[in-house]
Amino acid sequence: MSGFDKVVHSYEEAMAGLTDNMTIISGGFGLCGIPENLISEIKHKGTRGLTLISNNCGVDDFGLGLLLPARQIRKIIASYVGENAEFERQMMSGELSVELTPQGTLAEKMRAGGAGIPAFYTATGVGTPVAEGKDERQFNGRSYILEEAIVADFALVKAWKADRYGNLIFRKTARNFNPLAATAGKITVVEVEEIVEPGQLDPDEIHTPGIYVNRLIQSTFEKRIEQRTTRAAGE
Amino acid sequence: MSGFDKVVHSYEEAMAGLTDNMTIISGGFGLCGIPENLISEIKHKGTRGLTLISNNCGVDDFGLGLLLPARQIRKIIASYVGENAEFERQMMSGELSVELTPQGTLAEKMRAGGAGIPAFYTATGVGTPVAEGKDERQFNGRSYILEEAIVADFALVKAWKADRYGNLIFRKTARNFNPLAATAGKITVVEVEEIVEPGQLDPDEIHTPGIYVNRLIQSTFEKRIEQRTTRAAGE
Amino acid sequence: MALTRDQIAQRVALELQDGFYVNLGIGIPTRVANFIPQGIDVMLQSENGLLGMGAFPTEAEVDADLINAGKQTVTMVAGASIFDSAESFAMIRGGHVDLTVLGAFEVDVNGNIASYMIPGKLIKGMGGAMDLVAGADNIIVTMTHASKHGAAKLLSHCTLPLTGKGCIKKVLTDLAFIEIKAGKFHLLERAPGVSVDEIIKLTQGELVISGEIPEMQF
Amino acid sequence: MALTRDQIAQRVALELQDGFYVNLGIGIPTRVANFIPQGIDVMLQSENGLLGMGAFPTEAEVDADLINAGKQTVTMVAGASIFDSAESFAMIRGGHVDLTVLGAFEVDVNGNIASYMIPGKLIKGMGGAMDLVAGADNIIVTMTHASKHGAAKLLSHCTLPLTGKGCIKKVLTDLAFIEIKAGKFHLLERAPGVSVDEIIKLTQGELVISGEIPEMQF
Repeated sequence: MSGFDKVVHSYEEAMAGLTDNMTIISGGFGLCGIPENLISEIKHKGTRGLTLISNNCGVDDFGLGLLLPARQIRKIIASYVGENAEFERQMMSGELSVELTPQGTLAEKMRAGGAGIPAFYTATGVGTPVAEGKDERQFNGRSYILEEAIVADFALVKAWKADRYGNLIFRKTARNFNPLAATAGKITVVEVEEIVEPGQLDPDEIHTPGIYVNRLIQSTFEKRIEQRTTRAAGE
Repeated sequence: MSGFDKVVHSYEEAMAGLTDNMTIISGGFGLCGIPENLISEIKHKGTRGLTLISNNCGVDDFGLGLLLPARQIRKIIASYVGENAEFERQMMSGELSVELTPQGTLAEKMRAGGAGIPAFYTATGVGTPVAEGKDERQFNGRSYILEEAIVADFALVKAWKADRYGNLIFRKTARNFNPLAATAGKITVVEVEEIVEPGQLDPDEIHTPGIYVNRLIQSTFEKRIEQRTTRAAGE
Repeated sequence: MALTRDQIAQRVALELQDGFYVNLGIGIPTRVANFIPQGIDVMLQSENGLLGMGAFPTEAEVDADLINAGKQTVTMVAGASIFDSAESFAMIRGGHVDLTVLGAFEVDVNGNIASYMIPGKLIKGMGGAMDLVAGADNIIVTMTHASKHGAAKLLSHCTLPLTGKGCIKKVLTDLAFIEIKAGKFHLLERAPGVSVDEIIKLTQGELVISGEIPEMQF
Repeated sequence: MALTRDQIAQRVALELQDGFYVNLGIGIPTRVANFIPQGIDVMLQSENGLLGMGAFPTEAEVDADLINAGKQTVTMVAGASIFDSAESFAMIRGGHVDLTVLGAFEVDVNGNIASYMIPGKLIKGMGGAMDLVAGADNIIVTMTHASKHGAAKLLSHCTLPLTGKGCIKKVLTDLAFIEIKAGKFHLLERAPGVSVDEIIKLTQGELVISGEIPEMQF
């Protein structure tokens, strides 16, 4: 089944075709489950003018924050963008355009993009700055606003395990936005910790079917922790 | 965690509160993954005037078809209703009201109902009888129709395994509409083949989190096959 | 000679490409799986929630929990995945399936298709067909070119209630392989031994004949 | 005496019921988990995709792949489940979470809440707060009753950009437990040693005092 083998062997190959001014969706929540090596490859490539859709934008020296110093990002659509000094500087100076979107709406917009749903109604954001310029409509006596789907030229995904056909399994809360991102990219690139042969993953346990995946690369990950919070062993 | 123990010990208890003229969503595709014992309980109860939302309506002597002889169903919303003589008779005579809905739209309407999305746009059905009376709108130069969410008084679900808290795992294509049905019931009742203790299911492998489940019952299943199609062993 | 059902399936199979995710409807389309060319691998999507459908099971393999969209017992290939109906149609509606093959009663020059309902006759429902035709970019309709009584099914306007509007670009009948573009049928190939005149006679919508029309190769 | 942050959390915890699925925001709401009454079990939802959040991990248990919505390392209880962000907010938006506790800058008599943005100051974003306030039927807002400088936060009209409109029914401050209905604040309880007059003075929106107002019991 060579036509279904999604494995590539270099990050250059994984991100081939990415050019200036493209749109990228990235999985991850904070620094958890982020496609850290794919992001580094974009930094290395020096692609500029990017529109980025991601729940957060990393920290100064890790994750999507790495794309800030060389001003590779033109615009970001995110729900929460704290913890990043260079980000704040570029946002305040107007160098970086920021579109804040409620977290659940952002997730649903990605899902809708992948699922061929061009728009949906939600109560989230009614009566707030998020509703500005959007259609409002009542259903069963309650107000809802119309939110449109998001798709991107590239979707960057971090999974735990995959088979060669791109069937993916995520691990714990590193799942977050990743399965949604996977569905919404014209080209979906996935990096994983382990690649197995087709048939080795239980079909009932696959989170993302390989049909959504174009390229797959195996790597190692730093997995930096943003808020290491512990209790004493006896507690 | 007694407050989270969803297990009930009789079908009477499982379907308590179901009364005439209520709306029911049922999981299942054909006879695969149908909540067969919950359906039998409704037959036994004799509840009438029901509006049923299910992809199909069983066969004459199994599945939802069992509710036809005593005319317990007033209306059905389904995508495909063949293979059932009594169904055809009641439909042709006007005793049974049938609202045909495309399969993907039906699935999405259930998901939307559970997810607090009151309505969504889809290209499915544009220019067909399904579009009649529905809002039509263009996005990126293509026409879409507005479809509204579905919720029901009861959702009936068949899963494979569950823990006492109602976390569910489905098996193979018996999954189908079941996880969607589970989200869209005011009261969601699930029957399963095996109930285990909380902690025995891997949190990454749970298809339906227990938050959607109100009642859980363990039973045995006939699992009738509609089209038994085989090949010779050597082929 | 008009193509047999298997020959129609065989000709459709030549449109497959290595790595295609394919949804095959009930009837002739299902048979396409029997003619997948050497060196080409495809994965079959079954809209009830299975990607990577395999052969029918042996008696020993039969599993009531594993069926296809035609409700037949099936198996899974290595690398298959299972998902719920919303995910299955997200895949279809979102345009992730590379090729959809399905039957029809009528197709017209504007790419409209009627396939699920004959008024006055028993209505069984559209199942997943409306989602499939609305979701796929690449659809091949398989059908007989005309009815037993010679009534055309390739029309200027569909007469039956539509399954989808403006979504069909390719039709393979027992007589011809036809492309639909800019409001016209275009004859691409004819069945071996079938004349262009014969095809013209049995086609009601405008049919463009451009140059020599080759016979189908299998 | 005004309540401490822990006392606010402790009073909120008395609103929990056995079997509640609860989402606790960052700050004071997080502390509610430390005061769950005896005999009551709740399951904590973390909107980044976890139902059944447990205690912070020991050093040995720390797992970079297991965090809460505040990005802190956490553990899971037995019976926990993991899901993606769309499913997590389906749960929230669909009204399946029994109680949401979150902080705010301002609340008004119409149940409006402002909690994510102070114009001119740094804007970090609403995260999941807009979804949480729009999705839950049962929300408790926790905040200090007034600013350090005595400026009211319980207003006739919110002055800051809203997080949600008409969605707040209960507010627990360091001074009072207040219900919002029919366009008015209703004083339900006062902090031990805090007078009704003191609460009236620090409340700008219309406050209904009906009969004797009891002191909070812990």
